[in-house]
Amino acid sequence: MQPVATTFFFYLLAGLAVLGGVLVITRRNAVHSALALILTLLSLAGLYLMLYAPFVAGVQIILYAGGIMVLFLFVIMLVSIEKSQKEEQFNKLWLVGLLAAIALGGLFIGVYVKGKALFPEAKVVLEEGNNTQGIADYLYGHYLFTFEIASLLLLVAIIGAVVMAKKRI
Amino acid sequence: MFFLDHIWLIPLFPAFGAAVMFFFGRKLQKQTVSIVCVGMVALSFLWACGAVWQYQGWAEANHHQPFQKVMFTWLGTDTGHMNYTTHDGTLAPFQADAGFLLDPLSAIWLLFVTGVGLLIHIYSTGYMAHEGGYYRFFGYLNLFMFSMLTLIMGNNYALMFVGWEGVGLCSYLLIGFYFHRPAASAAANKAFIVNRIGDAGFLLGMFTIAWYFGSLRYVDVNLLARSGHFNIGDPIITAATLLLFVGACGKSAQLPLYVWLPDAMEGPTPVSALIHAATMVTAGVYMVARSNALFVLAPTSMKTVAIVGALTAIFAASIGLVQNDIKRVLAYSTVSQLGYMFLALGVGAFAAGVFHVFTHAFFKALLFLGAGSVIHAMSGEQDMRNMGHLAKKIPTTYRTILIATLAIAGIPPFAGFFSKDEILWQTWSSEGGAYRILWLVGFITALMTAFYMFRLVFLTFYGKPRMDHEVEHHIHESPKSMTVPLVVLAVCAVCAGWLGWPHSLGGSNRFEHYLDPVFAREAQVFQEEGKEAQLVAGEKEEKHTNPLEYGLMFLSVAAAGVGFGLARRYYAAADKGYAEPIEQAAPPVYRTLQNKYYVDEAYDYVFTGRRKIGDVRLGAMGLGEASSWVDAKVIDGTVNGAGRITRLSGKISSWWDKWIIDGLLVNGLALITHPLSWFARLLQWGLVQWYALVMVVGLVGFVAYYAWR
Amino acid sequence: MPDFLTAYLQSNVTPGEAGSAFWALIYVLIVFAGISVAVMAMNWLERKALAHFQIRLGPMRVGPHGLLQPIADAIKLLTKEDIVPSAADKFVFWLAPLIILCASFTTYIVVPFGRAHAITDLNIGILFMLGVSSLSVLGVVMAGWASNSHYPLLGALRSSAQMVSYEIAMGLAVVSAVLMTSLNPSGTGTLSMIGIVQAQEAQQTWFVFKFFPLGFIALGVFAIAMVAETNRAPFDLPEAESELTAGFHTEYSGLRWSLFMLGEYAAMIAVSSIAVTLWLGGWLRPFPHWLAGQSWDLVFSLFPGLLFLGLAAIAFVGVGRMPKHPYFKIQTAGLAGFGAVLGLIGVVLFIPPVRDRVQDIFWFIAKVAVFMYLYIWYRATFPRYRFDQLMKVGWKVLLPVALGVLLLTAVAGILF
Amino acid sequence: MEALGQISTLHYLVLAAALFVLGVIGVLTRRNVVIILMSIELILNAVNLNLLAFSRLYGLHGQVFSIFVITDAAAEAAVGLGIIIAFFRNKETVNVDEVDLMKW
Repeated sequence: MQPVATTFFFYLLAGLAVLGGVLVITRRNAVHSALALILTLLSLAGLYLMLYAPFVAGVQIILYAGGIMVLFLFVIMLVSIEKSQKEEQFNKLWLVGLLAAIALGGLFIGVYVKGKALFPEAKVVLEEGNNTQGIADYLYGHYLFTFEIASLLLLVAIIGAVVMAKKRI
Repeated sequence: MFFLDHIWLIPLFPAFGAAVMFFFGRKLQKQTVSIVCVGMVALSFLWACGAVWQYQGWAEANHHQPFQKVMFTWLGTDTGHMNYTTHDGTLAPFQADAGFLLDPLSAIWLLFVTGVGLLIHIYSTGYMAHEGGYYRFFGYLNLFMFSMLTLIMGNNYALMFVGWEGVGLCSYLLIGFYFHRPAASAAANKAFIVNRIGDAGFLLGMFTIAWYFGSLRYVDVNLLARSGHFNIGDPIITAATLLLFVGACGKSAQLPLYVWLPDAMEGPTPVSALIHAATMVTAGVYMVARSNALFVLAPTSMKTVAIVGALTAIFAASIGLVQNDIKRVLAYSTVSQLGYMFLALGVGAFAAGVFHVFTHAFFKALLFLGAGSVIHAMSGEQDMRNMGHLAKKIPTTYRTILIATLAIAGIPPFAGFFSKDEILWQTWSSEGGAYRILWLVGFITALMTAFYMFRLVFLTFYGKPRMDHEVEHHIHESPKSMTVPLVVLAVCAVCAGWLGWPHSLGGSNRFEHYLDPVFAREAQVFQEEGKEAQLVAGEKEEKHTNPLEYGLMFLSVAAAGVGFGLARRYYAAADKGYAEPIEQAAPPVYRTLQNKYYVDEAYDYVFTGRRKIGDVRLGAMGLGEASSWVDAKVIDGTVNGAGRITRLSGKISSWWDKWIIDGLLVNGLALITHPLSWFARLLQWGLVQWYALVMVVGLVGFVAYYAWR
Repeated sequence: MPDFLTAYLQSNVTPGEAGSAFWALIYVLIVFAGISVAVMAMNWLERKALAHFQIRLGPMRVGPHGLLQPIADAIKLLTKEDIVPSAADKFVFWLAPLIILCASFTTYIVVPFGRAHAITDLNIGILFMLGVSSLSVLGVVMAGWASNSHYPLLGALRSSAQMVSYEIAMGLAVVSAVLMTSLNPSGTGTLSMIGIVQAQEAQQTWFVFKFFPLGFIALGVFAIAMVAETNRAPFDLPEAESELTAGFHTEYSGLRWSLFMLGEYAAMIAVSSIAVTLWLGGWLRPFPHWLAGQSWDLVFSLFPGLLFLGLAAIAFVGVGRMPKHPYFKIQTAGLAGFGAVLGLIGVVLFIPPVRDRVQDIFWFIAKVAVFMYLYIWYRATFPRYRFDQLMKVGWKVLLPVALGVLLLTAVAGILF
Repeated sequence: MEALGQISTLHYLVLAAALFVLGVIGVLTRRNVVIILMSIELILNAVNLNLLAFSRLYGLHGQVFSIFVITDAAAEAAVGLGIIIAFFRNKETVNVDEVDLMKW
């Protein structure tokens, strides 16, 4: 279906995403940071829908918001946060870091503005109804090897996580 | 053939009883304990009777071969992995079976061990009824039965050694049964340690046999020994037999290793009767008899056995003359009688020795059990000086002890007469004048035996009562469970000797004929080779039926009579503070005898190291201490001196290494490098976020460069 | 304007497909109200059914046979004092029930009550449902953490571990059903909820009977996992009264607590509708091919009206059995009125256009109702699992079984 | 609304850049490891947004890649959180600048 009120929703969701991002890096309490990150992720999922990527949006919700962030919350509850709340939140290099990152951002904007002409104006027609099937075709066809490697990565990650987190092997 | 085929069950019955006691004994009732343990021994006895009975039939059909039942190979393999080289360079597999052998010799032992053992078990249920550790006692007794049966039924020396050690262990455990008494525990240790000397001899002898004959089985060894390949007087066989005899000395309490047996009387009286009189101490005799084929090949060993036996007999008997403890008198009597047995073996009268073992088992067990009954009646009093006038009060005990005394003193027709007379006659009739001296020794011993045994009877049952009033009031006859075995043993003590009624008195000496398959073949060998031999037992007797034998017989009976007369004269009316005749006649002799010739003290000085002069320890231990001092002061001092010099040089070298090499050359360089490397350190600061920052700065730089190039 | 309204009603598409924001809004309101009423009815039904399981009467005082009990409960909860623990994280404490509620209700966007009776038909429908329902874990964790209390935290940890674990088995079971949708000549399956039901219609079988027993096992795995997913007995460890007082919502009371309840029951209905859609043919009536034809269609389309008439009859029988004492006059009248309303609805349902349009919804709801009754039945029957047993069942039984079913389904799909 | 104009790819790119920079700032300045990990997630999402924005121009490849990126994020979160738990168990802290055993 055709997205409605694109401009409004873009600015709404973009604003929420940036707000969430800012909250992530400024909150003292890690749980609040995580919740802010969830806000960002959900806003991005909305933006993905607007970009004709419903499958990625669904995966974003089920995997990021429903899976990874629960893991984060879990770990935050395991490591006591009272102590770290009272400590200094930013390291001694924070000013340098901030400046460097802002320089990077400025650089990005500059590059985009400079290279704006390089993007094709015509958009590809993305069949929304066949989105999942299209991704599946690529995943199990063109990117099959990559897909297998990704599964291997997940296996290694499972083993690694167990080895790291277990008290005694 | 059922019993014969399952002969292996005979030792396993008491083993089962012992196992039950070991695992569950603590929780069982006394009655259950009695039923299990006595029942197991009774089963063994019945099984043994059945097996011996069936063996008769089997032997008739098989040329009087020994019956063997091999269960499995216990030590060694059939694969040749455990071969060893014998003296002539051939390989022999090291193999010891868990196998059982039944022939007339082991049959006799089997019967009287299980029989007397059963009676003593029954007796113990009465004697131990009020003691603590009831299940422990019966568990040990059953374990002893198992070990003893293994010893006599094994078909090789290794299995015999298992039983040998097993009975040693049980002896230790039972002597120390009252382990809270220091004397008992010391006696147990003494028995165990002294036996260890003998066991070492046995082991060496066993190894020698294995090395020389290539096998440990009796059958193989006997076959080789009788094959005629070996000369009489073969030095190796002499050595082997002497070593075996050392083992026998230890187990059967011969000079000089007899010292443990009198002390072993610290154990409960049934134990003294079973282990230290009737069965275990005859293991040495059994072993020598079992090795007869070897011993006849070594005349030197035979002489040694005979002389040691005779000396032990008179030595122990003389000590027994003056002992006052009723059990000690019997203990020395046992040592003395064992000496008789070895005397018989030593002069080649194997059958006579075995016969004496057989009769002795009954009357000595009876004496000990009777003594136990007396002690029971006297509320634990063992000193004969405090007894007297008991004949009327405990009549059954009195009568049975009297029968046993008559038997041991050699009064016809009691059992001891036949066996002892046989030994003395065989000694007299052996070749050579020296053996006549041995006969004289035996004769004097018989006189002494009669004297001290009747002394025991008179002091205990006649004369005036010398005990406390309190004790006198409590005297009572023992319960049925104790008296019935006494009566049964008394009947045996009368009748057992009739099995060996000699030809000279119109008998047929069935006992010796029964043993012919084991011993007679030796006689054959000697006769055929025509060599000078000290015996030709079976044949000789029939030839020498001459008046001299009757004379000797009369002499020994007369000696018994003289002993009786002397004892009656001095002790029949003994009252408190009665006089010892020997003390009055020759006080130094009395003191020497009273102190057992100071043998224990001598051992203390020479071996145990318990005696000191000043700070210097005497004897073998003293020698050890001296060499220890030399080792500690001289040798170690030298070593330590060398060590100190090394340490000093090490310190110097270490100082050089630390300050010059490390300090100046290594650390010095590092100290210079440290400030110089500050810039390089910025790249590897150890702070992760610093790395990220560097990355971002680099990224900015690169992107900027490529964007606005 | 009437044209605008009737034009949509005569079409056979969902409001989303029609692009009609107005009808979408109407549908959203209807669904929201319907679910709320269903939750209340469910609440009453659960109490009554449990009571009868346990040989007692249950609520009897408020209204005839306690029919008005849910309303009384709602008024009580709404007027209760709203307590927030002083040490709680206020914002998160406030946010948690809302997240659960939103997550539960958002899933209804794609639930197909009928061919035309879904708010919209998303291409990724089933994925969307799983994803959104998995967001309720966040609400549970937040509630547990924000309460700043021991029992809620433990309950939240248990709950999140349990839900994350069972989500995997659940997802695998769902995938095996989705795999079945691709068994058509074109070879492409679908994730769309409506598409799945249509695939069952096209293949002339409900997926529960497809490749018997594979579909049945997959439904079994899903049915177990969905009970765990909604924290209901026998997997109600996060709310185990005897161990954790009330689990993650111990510190909640009043309105917020009722939001949790609402969310829980809404989630139960949502997962049950997933099961019905995926395996039990969604809105399809029983035996559409065996008992085919115009007359059978008519007979089956009479069911909804008959049901309501039956309910009305029960109500009137109840009226007849009411005590004749004057005290019960109002109650008797009320019950009679209730019966009259039910009868009226039944009569309306016989009107042909309404009848045609509503029978899909009826069959869907009937199937869901079976699952709802099963929920109550489980709760009355099964003892609670221990936590390690729960994890063992999830990881060592359901996961391998679901994986095996998926593989076998793929093999069967290739072979047949 | 229309004053802001049609939303073009550049809008998405700028939004992605903003999120990326926020993530980088978080990584560079925060001491709490958990928040640093979350910032990394932010960076990954910015990348995803970029990929999807470009997939609007060049076809489905970008979407496929974003799936891979999400997979990667899941793996990274699992291992990273495992490391954090091990780290916390050993040092009782979650501050990244206290991990200095390798520092001389």
